[in-house]
Amino acid sequence: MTEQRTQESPGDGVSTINYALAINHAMAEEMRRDSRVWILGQDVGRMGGVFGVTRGLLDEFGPLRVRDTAINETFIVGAAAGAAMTGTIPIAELQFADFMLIAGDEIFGKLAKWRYMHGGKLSLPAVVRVPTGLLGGVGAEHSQSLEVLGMHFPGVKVVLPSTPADAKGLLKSAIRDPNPVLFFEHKGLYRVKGEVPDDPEFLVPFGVAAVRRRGDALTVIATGMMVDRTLAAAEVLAREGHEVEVIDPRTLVPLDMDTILESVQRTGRAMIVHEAVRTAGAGAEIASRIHEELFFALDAPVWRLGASDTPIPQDPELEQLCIPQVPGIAEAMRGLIAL
Amino acid sequence: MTEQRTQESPGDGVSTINYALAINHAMAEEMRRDSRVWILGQDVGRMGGVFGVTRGLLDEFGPLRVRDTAINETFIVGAAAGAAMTGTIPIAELQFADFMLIAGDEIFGKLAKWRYMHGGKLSLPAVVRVPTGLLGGVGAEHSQSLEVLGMHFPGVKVVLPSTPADAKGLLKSAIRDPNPVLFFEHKGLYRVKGEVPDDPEFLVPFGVAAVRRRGDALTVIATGMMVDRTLAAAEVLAREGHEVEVIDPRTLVPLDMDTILESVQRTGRAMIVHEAVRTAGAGAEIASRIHEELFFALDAPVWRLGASDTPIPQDPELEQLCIPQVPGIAEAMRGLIAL
Amino acid sequence: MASSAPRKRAAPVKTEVDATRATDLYRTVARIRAAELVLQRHITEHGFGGFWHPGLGQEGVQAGAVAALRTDDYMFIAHRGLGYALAKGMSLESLFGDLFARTVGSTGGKGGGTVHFVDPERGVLGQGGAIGSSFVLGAGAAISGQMLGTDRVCAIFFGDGASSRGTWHESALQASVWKLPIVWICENNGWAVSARISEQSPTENIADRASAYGVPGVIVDGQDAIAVFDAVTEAVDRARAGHGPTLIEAKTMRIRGHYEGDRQKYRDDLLVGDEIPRDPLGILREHVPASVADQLDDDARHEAESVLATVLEAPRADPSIIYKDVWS
Amino acid sequence: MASSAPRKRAAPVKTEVDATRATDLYRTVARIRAAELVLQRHITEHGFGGFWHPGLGQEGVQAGAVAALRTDDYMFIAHRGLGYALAKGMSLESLFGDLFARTVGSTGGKGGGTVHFVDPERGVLGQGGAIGSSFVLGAGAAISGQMLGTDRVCAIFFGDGASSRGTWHESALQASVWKLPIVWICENNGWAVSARISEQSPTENIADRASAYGVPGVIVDGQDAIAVFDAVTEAVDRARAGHGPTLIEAKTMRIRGHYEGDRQKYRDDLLVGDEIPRDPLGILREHVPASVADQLDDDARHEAESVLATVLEAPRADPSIIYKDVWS
Ligand SMILES: Cc1ncc(C[n+]2csc(CCOP(=O)(O)OP(=O)(O)O)c2C)c(N)n1
Ligand SMILES: Cc1ncc(C[n+]2csc(CCOP(=O)(O)OP(=O)(O)O)c2C)c(N)n1
Ligand SMILES: [Mg+2]
Ligand SMILES: [Mg+2]
Repeated sequence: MTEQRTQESPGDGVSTINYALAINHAMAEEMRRDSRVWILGQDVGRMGGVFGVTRGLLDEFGPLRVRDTAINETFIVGAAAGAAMTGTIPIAELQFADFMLIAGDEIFGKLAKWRYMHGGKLSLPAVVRVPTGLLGGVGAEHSQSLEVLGMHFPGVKVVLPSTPADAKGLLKSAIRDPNPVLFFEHKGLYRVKGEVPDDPEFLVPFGVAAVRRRGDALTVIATGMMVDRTLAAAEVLAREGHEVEVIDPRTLVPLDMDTILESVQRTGRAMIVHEAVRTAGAGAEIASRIHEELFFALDAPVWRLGASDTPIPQDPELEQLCIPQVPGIAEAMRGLIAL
Repeated sequence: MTEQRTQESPGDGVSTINYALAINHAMAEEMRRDSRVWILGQDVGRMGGVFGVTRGLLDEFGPLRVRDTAINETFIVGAAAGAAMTGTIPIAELQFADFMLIAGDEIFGKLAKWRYMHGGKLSLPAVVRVPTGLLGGVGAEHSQSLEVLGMHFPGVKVVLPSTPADAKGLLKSAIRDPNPVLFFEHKGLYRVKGEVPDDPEFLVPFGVAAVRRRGDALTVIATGMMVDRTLAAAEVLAREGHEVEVIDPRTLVPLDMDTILESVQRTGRAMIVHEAVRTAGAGAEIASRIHEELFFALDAPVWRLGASDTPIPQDPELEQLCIPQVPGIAEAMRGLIAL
Repeated sequence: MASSAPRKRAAPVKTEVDATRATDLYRTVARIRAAELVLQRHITEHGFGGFWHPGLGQEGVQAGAVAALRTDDYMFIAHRGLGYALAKGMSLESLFGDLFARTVGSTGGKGGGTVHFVDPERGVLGQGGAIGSSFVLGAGAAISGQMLGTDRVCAIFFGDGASSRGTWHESALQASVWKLPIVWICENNGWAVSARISEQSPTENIADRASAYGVPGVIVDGQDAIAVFDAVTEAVDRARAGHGPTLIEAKTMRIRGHYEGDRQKYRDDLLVGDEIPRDPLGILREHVPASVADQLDDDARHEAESVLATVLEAPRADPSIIYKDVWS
Repeated sequence: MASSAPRKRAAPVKTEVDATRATDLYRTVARIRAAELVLQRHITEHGFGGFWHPGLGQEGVQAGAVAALRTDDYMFIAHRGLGYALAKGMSLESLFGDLFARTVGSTGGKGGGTVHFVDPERGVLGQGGAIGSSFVLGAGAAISGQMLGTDRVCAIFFGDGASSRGTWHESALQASVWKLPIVWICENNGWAVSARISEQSPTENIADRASAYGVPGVIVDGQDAIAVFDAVTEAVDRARAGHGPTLIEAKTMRIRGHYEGDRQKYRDDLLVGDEIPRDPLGILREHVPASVADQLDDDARHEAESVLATVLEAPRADPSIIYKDVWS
């Protein structure tokens, strides 16, 4: 597996923009750089996307490079796979990550496997952008966090940015990656602002975790929307005298186990927090690897926090009860440190 | 979750039949017992199924209860869901478990969620039979082991029989279960024979693991095709003086953690062997739970064996190199015991 | 294999209109309209958790089609409004209850936003959050109806946008070959979010696709509830008699945004002040005495307002509901 | 939206047949036939790892259609036989190499059974193990062709059975609206494993579905390679000129089992001794001098036998190949 190891290299300029706009800029810049890059999906053109992420791109790049499709997720991903095989670089947008289930064969049967099956004679440099997680009241079929699927099917990379800068830098890396990439954008982060380098060569490499906070009492690995909540819980713990280290892997495939293991080796304790269902989620894999590698160095078992073993209820108040909250995360941190 | 706790109750008669015929008998008996039970899928009627599992059923039950569909997996599972909601009990056959990816929304968006979403006003007693695992030369899109998906989406039960008797008894329980069930039949086991009770009330309950071999040196949890291979490896270890306990969970949802934990508590060491891709497979969840519950009682980390992080090559000789073999399992047993 | 030659036709020629039928339809349309307007006002003034997809202006299709069904006929609804469910006999309280996540809702308090209204007793079986799921689900319900020895029909509502999904094709072929008792009712309102159907469909009408499936394709004026009723009645009779499915396309229009609050910048055919061209109420008034219609309007408005007030006071579910009903 | 009125027609009236064309087609059909027969004999006598789906009797469609394509046109093949790939210019050695998992195979030794022949240089882009995947993949290739400023066309082969999949519908609508340069070639051999297409399709012909998508639907005699060539040529020209896709249905028949070894108990139309009704070779012989045809038959038989012998001696891949090519 050849990884892009380009360093993060912010230029002079930095803009404070939101996560959605950061994604928008990543696409616009890459489309300017490489005329083979194009976009397809529902409402991505005239409307600029149901979440406004592709605004302005139709005007700049025209209807052949920003294509409004019908309601045909199987087509969207399948056509992206076919286009990727033949020399262009499609960015497919699904309106909700849940619809990966409609294009399951196209993602996991085609994008993930067709290079391998054909002895390396095909390449599939497609990006599938999937808005993930809770939005507030969109219910069981529009709120899932399905990133673990990408870990179980070898052949696709899996990206989950938690900040505007990462969203931009990782998407640019995804577009330049010769492999298919599942890009999980959190719907709840779209309006969150942050500093984002303007440099069109600003890339965030895959397989390099970000240590969001240093600490020695416990290592917490958190993804997506859970990164901020974990940092907030770490603040609470800091006030109680425990410094918690918080690691955001940013990509699950490839996964930067080096950074995670180095940290856990130091702290002796680890916990994973994700929004996906806890059972058989990414946390199970990460926890298993930590146990396998560091069993004798651990002071306590690795814990996992994730969503309840239930679908997501439609009501926006109830849905939050299904996923980890700051007080619950803090409580678990305390419990694990005390173990 | 209400579990069927009916005991295994073999009648007087026992027949030595193969796994495929055991499944066939389960369907025939349940269809005789309950006129609401019916079958749909490709080639299930006139041909009796591409693996011969539904042979004779069209003749006995007629074309309204044994329905040959077109090539429409989305329809097969979706129609099963709609029928289950309205008072009949469909058994849907997909020709290969891989095609769950074509009916992903129907399995995980509908069967798994629609009872919950509708406040319990609907029930979805459907069975989806999916031939799983390696067959020999059918390639990357027809050889996958996808049972872990059923663990990550709450709302479907997951069954993996490893013997003809279990195949029959578990399928009968599945048909009688008021919840949707994913039934993973191993293609490589269809022609394996075993003793199967004739009693039409013979049921194997869900959530009760089978201890296939007793031992004190190590607990190995194995599923599907890997059960026999693990038992063969345990024989090798026995000749070397180590008695290995082998547990076949039989159902992953619900999962009999009690039996597993009781065993590991005794042996102090555990390993999981499955045919699915190792990364983010069922083994990750089981290993994590064992670590969480028994960390301080364990003498060594829990190990996992599974398929390589690759698609399955088409060649029947190469494909076997991707999944655990008896010598490799024995070697891992030795390594873990020595740890 | 097809039993009857595909055909297409405009709305049936109206001979004489049954006065009771017209009044009943008026009542239903008025009740849906009042509920739509009361919700619209509430959401504009107070906001709303979740998303509401208003059905304003499409009440004629919903009322007319559902009136052609028996209470025990199955029905899969679409996401646009609550007209289908109200017309099928669900109480407004249970629907508002779902929208505002109260225990009086049909889902017992799990609701919020455009939800999954359900009432198996009245054949209301829900709507697929993934648009177009209902094609396959509905076929399954139709099979159950047949297998259980009933003569129930299954009506499947869907939008022009949903007609692009592969689930349509798989179901339509299989339902036609098996002659399943299905009526497909396409509410063609011209838009799928920001996509004009005229830019998404290679044929002028969705009903033009019927011949590929060997089923009748019928086009009807969706603003005319009586015409819809007549067309659906014929299709229901056909299905009940064992002659298989019919595809009905009701031409209607989306008056408001995709969801309430959608600013619709993509749209160049916006109506002034939500004027409803060919308002289904107006068309029905031709057959209903004005005093009766006025009274029905009043009753409907009163019902909608008082039910909303009641529901807003009703209790929410205990949080433990999140763990309920995963399993039977 | 449709650019040209849907139409349907029988095979074009043959005016005069180009003698070179006929000879070329004869050569291709003979080479496919010889490869089919040599494989059939080998599998019967020695067994085989994996599954082989024989294309015996369908060589006319495959040879005729591919001859209408340029080498740089894209092509998604179906699983029935190796005719498509051989006709497009892949060497028989690379195809047999795949079947017997040798490094000389186009997949470098990962093969075995009916595999995923590939040769991007010659536009051969594989076949979906999940039947019907090629509709969506092929649309993507057609888009690339357009975007890269080429006038490449994408041919998509599929069976009557595959035509039931939803992927067809989603692709056909979108390809028609976007006028993608696609030619869909349905090999209607009457069967999908044990399912008679006549019991699976509500219309008599698959091509009858074309009008739903506003594209031409053409029916052609699949045993007549020249008729297929003519029909596909017209569709390719249309696609290349920017007028969008065409659906061609070639009527053919499945001579042998679904896979080699299938006992076909479900079948009541079995042929005696694999006699091939309206053998494409026989039909072509009308236009090729007997001595030339005889010589081509001999050459083909010799090629197939010697290539098989060579390939069976060729090396298998090192087992480490299982870890190769997961990632770029
Ligand atoms: C499979 C799927 N894709 C996309 C969406 C998002 N979505 C919700 S409604 C809608 C448009 C539906 O259009 P139409 O069927 O015409 O119904 P209308 O909204 O016009 O009533 C879309 C794209 C969805 N819910 N499901
Ligand atoms: C999605 C999917 N469903 C089922 C199968 C199993 N299968 C392989 S070939 C086939 C029949 C295909 O029939 P048709 O398309 O007519 O091609 P033919 O075999 O007649 O050449 C089936 C059902 C498959 N490969 N993919
Ligand atoms: Mg619409
Ligand atoms: Mg066929």
